[in-house]
Amino acid sequence: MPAGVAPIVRIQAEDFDIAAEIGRLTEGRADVGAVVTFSGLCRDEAGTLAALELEHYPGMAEAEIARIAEEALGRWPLTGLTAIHRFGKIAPGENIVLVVAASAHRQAAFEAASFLMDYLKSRAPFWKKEHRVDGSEGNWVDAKEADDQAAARWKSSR
Amino acid sequence: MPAGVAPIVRIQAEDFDIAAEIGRLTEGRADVGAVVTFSGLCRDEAGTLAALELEHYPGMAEAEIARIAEEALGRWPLTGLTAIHRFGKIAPGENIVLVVAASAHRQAAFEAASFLMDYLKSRAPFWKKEHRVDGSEGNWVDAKEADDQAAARWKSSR
Amino acid sequence: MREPLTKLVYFAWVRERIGKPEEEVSLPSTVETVADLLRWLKARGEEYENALQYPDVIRVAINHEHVDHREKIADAREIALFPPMTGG
Amino acid sequence: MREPLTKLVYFAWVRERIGKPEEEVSLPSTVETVADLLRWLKARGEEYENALQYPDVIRVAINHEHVDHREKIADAREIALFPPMTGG
Repeated sequence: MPAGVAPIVRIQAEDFDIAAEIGRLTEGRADVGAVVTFSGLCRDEAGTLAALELEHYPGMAEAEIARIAEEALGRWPLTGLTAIHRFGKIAPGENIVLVVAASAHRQAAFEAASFLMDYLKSRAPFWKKEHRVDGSEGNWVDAKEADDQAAARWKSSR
Repeated sequence: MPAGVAPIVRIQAEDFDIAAEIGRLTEGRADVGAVVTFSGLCRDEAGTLAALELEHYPGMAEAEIARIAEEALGRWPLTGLTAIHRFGKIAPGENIVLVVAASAHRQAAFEAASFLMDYLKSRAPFWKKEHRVDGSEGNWVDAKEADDQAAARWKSSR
Repeated sequence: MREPLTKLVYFAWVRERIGKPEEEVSLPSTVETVADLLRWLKARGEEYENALQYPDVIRVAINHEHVDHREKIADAREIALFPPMTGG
Repeated sequence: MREPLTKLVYFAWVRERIGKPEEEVSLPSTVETVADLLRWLKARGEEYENALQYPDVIRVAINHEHVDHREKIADAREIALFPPMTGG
């Protein structure tokens, strides 16, 4: 692992600028060969969803994502790693979460980004409440078994 | 596979705009939940490389990448897929290749982008020649065994 | 000796069912683990009974770190109770 | 019956060693497969001998599609010879 790589972690209400976040990890250097970004967007669930409301645990959210990011930096030779998670009301089509992983080599960037997303899903203290188009009381989104399994696969893979 | 998804494939000398390419797959719609981008950049190999010169086979390059992209669209439920490969002289720090995969779900987007990159590396008719900082005659970059293995792993995985 | 007051914070439907985002409580010395805390809270009234009906699904963090239900809560400054997370 | 002229195109160090990017050749009827073509070309002079010294590493495409060395070249309009690819 390259010495001194500090993850960038932000929890914010406002949208993010993917190009700017990539630039932050690549500009002015020539040792980055691969950048993988993941952005997660709010879907309208076939037109039934008006918005998602994202609640989070201030303080812990940042700390937990930083712990996951440090774990990724320890497992893959990255040159940079960024995770940004939004909170508040988010409309269909809008961004929710961004991960950017930079490395000399593509496999490390792909795996680290995928790992970070799997752990964000199952360990970062965020909860989604649905606001329905028909005005009915929204439900809290249920955690998916599949997300726990996705996170668990990283335990046996190395 | 969603009906009617046509891959966007471009072979060009000029740089690309990642944010614009993401926007092309997401704007005006609310069924995209996950976008994965991969950008490959030219590294300076610890300061020894002045530039890479990318030669390609016009006509076949576009056709072959389109074939790989169609294969990805057949294997994963994607809402959009873009591959852009530059040719000509590219300086360290500059972009070489971009893949964008969009889907309702993150696993499909990650896997399709990774698959497309592995196949681009081993099947797209591009060749890299090195221009050295010391002015010496550059070598043609050797194909890596690891890249063939990376492509081969997709054959047994499904 | 345990500090007299412990801060409890609640999120998502745990918060909604209990009816408040946080409170400070004085825990009896019999409450040693997270599981003890959940049992003790559940007996505090209908809203707690409703929120903590299935204690197994409740996730708990002590001082901003995930813990399991067997964890001792000895020096907890802040204990958070919430449903499984659905971020990302 | 085979068209009298077949277009051959070369890339990267195959192009550099042969000394030209493309040419049109009249293939004898004994050249039936890609492997036959590589053998026939190799005998055409020092530059071809130099480029095709290790035929196993040469990749071939017929009409813009990858083929292996056993492929028949019967209706090829354009045959490309090049080293293993290093794009991406």
